[in-house]
Amino acid sequence: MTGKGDTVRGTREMSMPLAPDWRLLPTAVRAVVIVALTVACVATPGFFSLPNILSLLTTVSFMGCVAVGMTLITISGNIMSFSLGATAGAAAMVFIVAVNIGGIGIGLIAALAVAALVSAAQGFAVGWVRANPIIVSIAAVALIYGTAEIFTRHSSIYFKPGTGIEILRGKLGGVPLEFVVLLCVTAAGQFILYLTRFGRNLYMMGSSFRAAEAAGVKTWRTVTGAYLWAGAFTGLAGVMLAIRYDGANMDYGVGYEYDAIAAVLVGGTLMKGGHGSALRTLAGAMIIAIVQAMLLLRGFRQEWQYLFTGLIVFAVILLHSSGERR
Amino acid sequence: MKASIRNDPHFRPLVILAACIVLLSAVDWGQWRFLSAATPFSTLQTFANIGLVALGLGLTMMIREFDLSVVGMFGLAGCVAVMTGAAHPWFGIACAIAIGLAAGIIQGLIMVRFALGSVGVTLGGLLTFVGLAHVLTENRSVPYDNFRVALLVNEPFAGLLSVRSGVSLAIFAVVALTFGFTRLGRDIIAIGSDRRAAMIAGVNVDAFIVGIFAFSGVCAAATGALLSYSLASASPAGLSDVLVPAAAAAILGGVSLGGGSGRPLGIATGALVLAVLRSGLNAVEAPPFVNDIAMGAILLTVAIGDGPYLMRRLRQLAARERTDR
Amino acid sequence: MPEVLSVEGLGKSYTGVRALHDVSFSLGSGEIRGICGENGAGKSTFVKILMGITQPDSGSIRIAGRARDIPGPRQAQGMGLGIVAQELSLAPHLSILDNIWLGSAGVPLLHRRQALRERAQKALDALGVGDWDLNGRVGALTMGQRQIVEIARLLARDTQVLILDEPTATLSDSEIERILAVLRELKAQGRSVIYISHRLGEIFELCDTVTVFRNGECVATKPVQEVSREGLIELMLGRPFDEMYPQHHANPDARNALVIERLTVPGMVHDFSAVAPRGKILCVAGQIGSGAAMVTRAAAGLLPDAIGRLTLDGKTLRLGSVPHCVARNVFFLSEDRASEGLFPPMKVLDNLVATRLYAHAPLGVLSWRALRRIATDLAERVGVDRNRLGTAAVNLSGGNQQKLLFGRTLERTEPGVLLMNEPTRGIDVGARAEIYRLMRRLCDLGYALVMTSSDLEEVVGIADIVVTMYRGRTVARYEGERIAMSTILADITHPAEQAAR
Amino acid sequence: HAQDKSKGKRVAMLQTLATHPYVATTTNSFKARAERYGMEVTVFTAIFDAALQAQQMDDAIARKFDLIAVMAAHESAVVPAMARAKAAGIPVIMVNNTPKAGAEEFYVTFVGQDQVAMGRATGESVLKALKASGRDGGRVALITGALQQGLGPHRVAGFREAMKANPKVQIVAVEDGKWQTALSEKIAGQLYARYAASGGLDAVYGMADNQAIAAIRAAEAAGISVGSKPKQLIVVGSNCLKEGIDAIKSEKLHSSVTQIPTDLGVKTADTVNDYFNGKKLPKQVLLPTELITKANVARWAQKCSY
Ligand SMILES: Nc1ncnc2c1ncn2[C@@H]1O[C@H](COP(=O)(O)OP(=O)(O)OP(=O)(O)O)[C@@H](O)[C@H]1O
Ligand SMILES: Nc1ncnc2c1ncn2[C@@H]1O[C@H](COP(=O)(O)OP(=O)(O)OP(=O)(O)O)[C@@H](O)[C@H]1O
Ligand SMILES: [Mg+2]
Ligand SMILES: [Mg+2]
Repeated sequence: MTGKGDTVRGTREMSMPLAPDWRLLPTAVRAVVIVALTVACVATPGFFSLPNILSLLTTVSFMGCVAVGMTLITISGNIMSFSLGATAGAAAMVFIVAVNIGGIGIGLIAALAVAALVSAAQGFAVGWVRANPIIVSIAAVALIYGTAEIFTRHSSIYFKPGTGIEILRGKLGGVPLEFVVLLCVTAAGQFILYLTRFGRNLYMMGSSFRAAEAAGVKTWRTVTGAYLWAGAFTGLAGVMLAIRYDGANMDYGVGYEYDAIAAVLVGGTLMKGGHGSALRTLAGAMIIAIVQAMLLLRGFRQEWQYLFTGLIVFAVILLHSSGERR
Repeated sequence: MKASIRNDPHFRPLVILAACIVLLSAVDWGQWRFLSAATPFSTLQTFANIGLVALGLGLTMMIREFDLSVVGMFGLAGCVAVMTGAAHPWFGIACAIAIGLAAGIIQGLIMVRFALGSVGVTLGGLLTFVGLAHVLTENRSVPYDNFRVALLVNEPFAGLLSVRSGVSLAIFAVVALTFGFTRLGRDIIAIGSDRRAAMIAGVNVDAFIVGIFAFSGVCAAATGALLSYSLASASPAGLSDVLVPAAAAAILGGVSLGGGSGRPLGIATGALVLAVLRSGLNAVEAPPFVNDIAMGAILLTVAIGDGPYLMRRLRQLAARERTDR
Repeated sequence: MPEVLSVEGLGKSYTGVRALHDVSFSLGSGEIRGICGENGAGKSTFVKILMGITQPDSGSIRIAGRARDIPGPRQAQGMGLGIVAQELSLAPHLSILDNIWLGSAGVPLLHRRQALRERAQKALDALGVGDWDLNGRVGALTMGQRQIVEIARLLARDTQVLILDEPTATLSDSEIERILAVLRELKAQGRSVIYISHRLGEIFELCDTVTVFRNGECVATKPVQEVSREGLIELMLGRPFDEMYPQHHANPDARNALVIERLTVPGMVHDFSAVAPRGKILCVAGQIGSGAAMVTRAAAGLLPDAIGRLTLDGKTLRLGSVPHCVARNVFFLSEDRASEGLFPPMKVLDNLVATRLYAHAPLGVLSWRALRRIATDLAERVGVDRNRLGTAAVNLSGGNQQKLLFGRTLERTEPGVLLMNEPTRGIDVGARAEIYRLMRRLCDLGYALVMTSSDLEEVVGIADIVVTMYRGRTVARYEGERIAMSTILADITHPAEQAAR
Repeated sequence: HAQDKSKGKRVAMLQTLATHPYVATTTNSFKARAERYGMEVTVFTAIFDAALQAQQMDDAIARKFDLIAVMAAHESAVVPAMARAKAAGIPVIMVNNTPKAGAEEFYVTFVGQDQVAMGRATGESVLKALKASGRDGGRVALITGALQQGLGPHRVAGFREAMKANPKVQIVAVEDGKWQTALSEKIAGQLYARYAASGGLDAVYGMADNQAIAAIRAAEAAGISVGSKPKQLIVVGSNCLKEGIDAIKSEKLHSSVTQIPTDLGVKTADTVNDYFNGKKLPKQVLLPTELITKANVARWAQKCSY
């Protein structure tokens, strides 16, 4: 309920004695969550062991990149894209084909370009005629799968021997390369959102489309840009999947869009747009991954793991928003 | 006159439906695969899988919310029905519906009490319901041993209907009548069109939110339970992909995510479009990618045709062309 | 006068803001009570509590002598209360008829439409708009027309206590006249009215008594005969008030900045031509729906199907592209601040620099240092507290929000053009005077200002040049001494040549 | 001529997922072979949607195909539709996905592999490898395909059966990796962590080779040595995917088990042909289940690339 009635008095009442400062509440809630998580981690045997940390960091990276991309879409006021998972799969396949033809450089360019273009095309439809983002992305999923079926003739594809892809499978200072990429993607996302004109335009559009338009923001380019970056980040996730597992098919990336939107929400980015950040999403992705790891490590049976994950996501969303709103 | 037909919320879905039928008939001409006596029954069976879920989801979309949890409820209700309804099928259905109702009410109350958006809450609901289904079934598929019921719910009667599709159509009819002839329909449109306004005007918005999410839960639960009966099994992972077709059906049927538009009969037509496409493409033996691409193309066309800026952009292009010359 | 409504010790706080504090109030039957106060004084909060839209933290409400809890608008309706809220409360997708009966407690689940239709028609007749199509969608109506539907809703429902929160902010003078007449009629029938307005003229014309809110407190209640205009303003502001409209300065450099030739917006504006010189305020006056607001929108690039020729400082200004206009320092301030001006959840700082990112983003990368400096500067110049740069813009009062929007347009390398629709709508007297001063200061800097307004008092008070419009066509142009309320009113309501037909 | 009776017969092939390489290859080789027999094959794809598959079965019944070959998307959900087919007098042949026990009356025969035997073969391979590397007992973890129904539970059962031969070898964890690569890697890492403090795992069964590869990746990342030598973590897979074959060659993967779509497709077509020609069919037509190890990997390299 924001209308012109919802206004705080002008400059004069600054000296007015304030009620308890509720603005600190979200911070407090977050602190409590972080402390609780840390305690739970410490109390879980094996959590801080190398295998756990490494597998956690590696596998959160694929979905994490998609989630950071999703964040841009959410902030721009377009809720979510259902097509990012399929885009990741397609990028993985394109990457392998292109690497086999022209080497790693070409592969990278081709995969990222295809992912970015596929996504940007949706962004264009959403931005230029303001088509409904959810439907456009559902349509895109169907089109991507259909097209992939025609092109791939239903097969998995693999790297040829001798492409030298192995060098991309290492660690950097003990940290898995995938996680380094996720950190870079998060940094890039954060940079875009906070330090570029484009990023500011995204927030403006997300918080009020009409106001952004009246202020001279080129709205369709901004939306297209958001989808373009989301596609590129997702493409990177696809490339990493292909590299890590030595092959690809369209099943790669299935379901990532749900995981990604869960990470975005748990991070506290608002669904209605205009608010949020890439760092928050990174935090959200980590929280979900950590909780899942903890449940497995503590030997919970599979079905309880599912239930607890659900309840915890629920709880975090509730906590977040009640802190946010008060 | 012409304009009034075009403004009719059922106009577009009907046109799309007609177009699909004409196209499929043309493809099939002379081979009597699509144009066969079996197609209507088959179409209505598919309709029974998604129709009600689309209705529940569509109503939440009409009030500018989105119920992601239908997927979870669909699977959970199937498991509950199969596990409790072996001896007394009605009891199983009742249990499933009770769970759907309770889950919908709880989610609705959470949204209302804490002023939360529905995407977040129902995402939590979705994951929780899936988890619950896994716990209840101990991560196994459960067979439904009452084979007689399984065959009965799909038994054709009147050549066209089965119990499942009959139930769906009946519920659609009731909802459409309620929507059209009582205050409720207009109140729902008002809430979707401007929630604050509706509240100030005296509509009990909170009750509607809770009620509609409860209805959506019940729809998903009933569909899930009946489907599980008809397949004589339930799986915590779900037996059918339902969210995307349901959302697509609602949208094809004229519901917009912006709220305030759409009618139950429109949603029914939208679901029918999808069902005709599925059954029809199956019948004409189209390769699977044709199904995907046709569906994608239709949705994309609808989305772009619905785009509020479409006319403006076309005029801009026309103007630019004029000045360029 | 028997008391119909009374309130004791009402208090309400929002996060960090005390919106109401210990308010006591009572209303007699057949009384029209005006409520005045600055933006954010708590007027809307007060009436929202009466309607059950928000719940008070403390205090009690008695209706017709009985203590009542008001959990929601529906219950309030049952007690005979009805509101025209400050923000319209109509559903654009529904028909006029459905909107009139929307949420009415008197409509059962199953009902006969015919009876409702007749009662709705009567309400429209009373408001002089009996010729409207009850089945027409509200979304197709103008703001002013919608306001009338809202009032019709109250009439149709037989409300005993009518609460109107700035009902006339979007109406033209003739419409206002009609509404005031209807309210007087209702008073004669023994109903009571609570009337909130920033237009003091209406208060004096209509109300029996006036209550003044300041800082969430009820500071005075007086019969209107006992207060003067100045006295009332002083009560509202809590300090003496000197002058509303600042002095005109003769501007030596009155080059023509924006020249509009044969501007046409299909269906709305026909062949509009005018010249906006630097250092002056050009006011396009017209009723709501006359097309005046469309002229500024078109010039700002917001209407893609506008045609005509615009030149700025001799160079052509392309129609239909806002970025292009912004790049040439042509800015637009919307009448709809909440949804077309402000970025509500974003910080004041972000809002201030929204249109200047181009200049401070070499290669697209922002220089926050520069932006922060500029924002601080701008805040200073338009009079927004610089300590509030970090707060969300929604939390500012209406007046401060408007100042903030002005701020966006300042500090350019060269003075530009400002296109404003209803720049003081919903803004209290104090803030209004500050905004007029700000506009004059912009003139002194060499800006050309174009504004539209449906408040004739404002038009006469601030404009240097007035162009009147009626149904999309220009009626006349006045300058300096020739600007007079009566001729303008005649022009915009029923101009001579059109009346002749 | 015996084969003549197949000529002109209309066969419906209901497959699970057209985009899945294994499924697609099976279907394609089935189609090619069947068409050589003169049959007319129509393929339906259910995208792993049990409800859609039941629907397709009903459509096929309504259109009076001469025979329905079905890869069940869900073992019990397909049964009511099979019952309707039987009532309509249309024979059903189950392909690849093991039918539900107790539904024998509704299908003619099952063509595919004995999934329990596959699990058993893998288990035996683990026992042998443990012994060869000098370990008498050991701890084994299973990262499986979807456990709700279908192949996964059968293979687990077979694996458990094999373990009975040496009670000192324990199955310490059975985690559902849903056939997914990345998920399996995550689970593997967490399993290593869970058992690191108490001496680590001795063997991991990735139910499909892609999952086994994921387990290998996780181990390598965690600095756990993978292979068949003493103290090394033994990883076994099955399904003979190309990545599995490569890993066997590089001695990272100890063994895999054959599961060859071209053979399955051909065998299915032959069985259908036999049926039309009135041959008496057994209730199960099983394809051979063979263990692939370093020793015989060369033989399978060709067939396992699809
Ligand atoms: N929902 C809300 N959340 C937080 N603060 C609010 C809310 N609604 C009102 N306020 C604050 O309460 C105070 C009183 O607001 P109110 O809307 O009653 O003022 P008003 O007198 O009606 O002003 P105006 O003349 O601008 O309409 C303001 O400081 C406002 O910012
Ligand atoms: N805020 C601004 N400040 C400075 N220059 C700007 C600004 N906005 C736009 N421009 C510049 O003004 C010029 C015209 O922009 P405009 O959007 O009209 O171009 P356009 O061709 O219509 O683009 P589009 O195809 O996006 O509508 C461009 O060169 C642009 O870089
Ligand atoms: Mg107010
Ligand atoms: Mg442009």
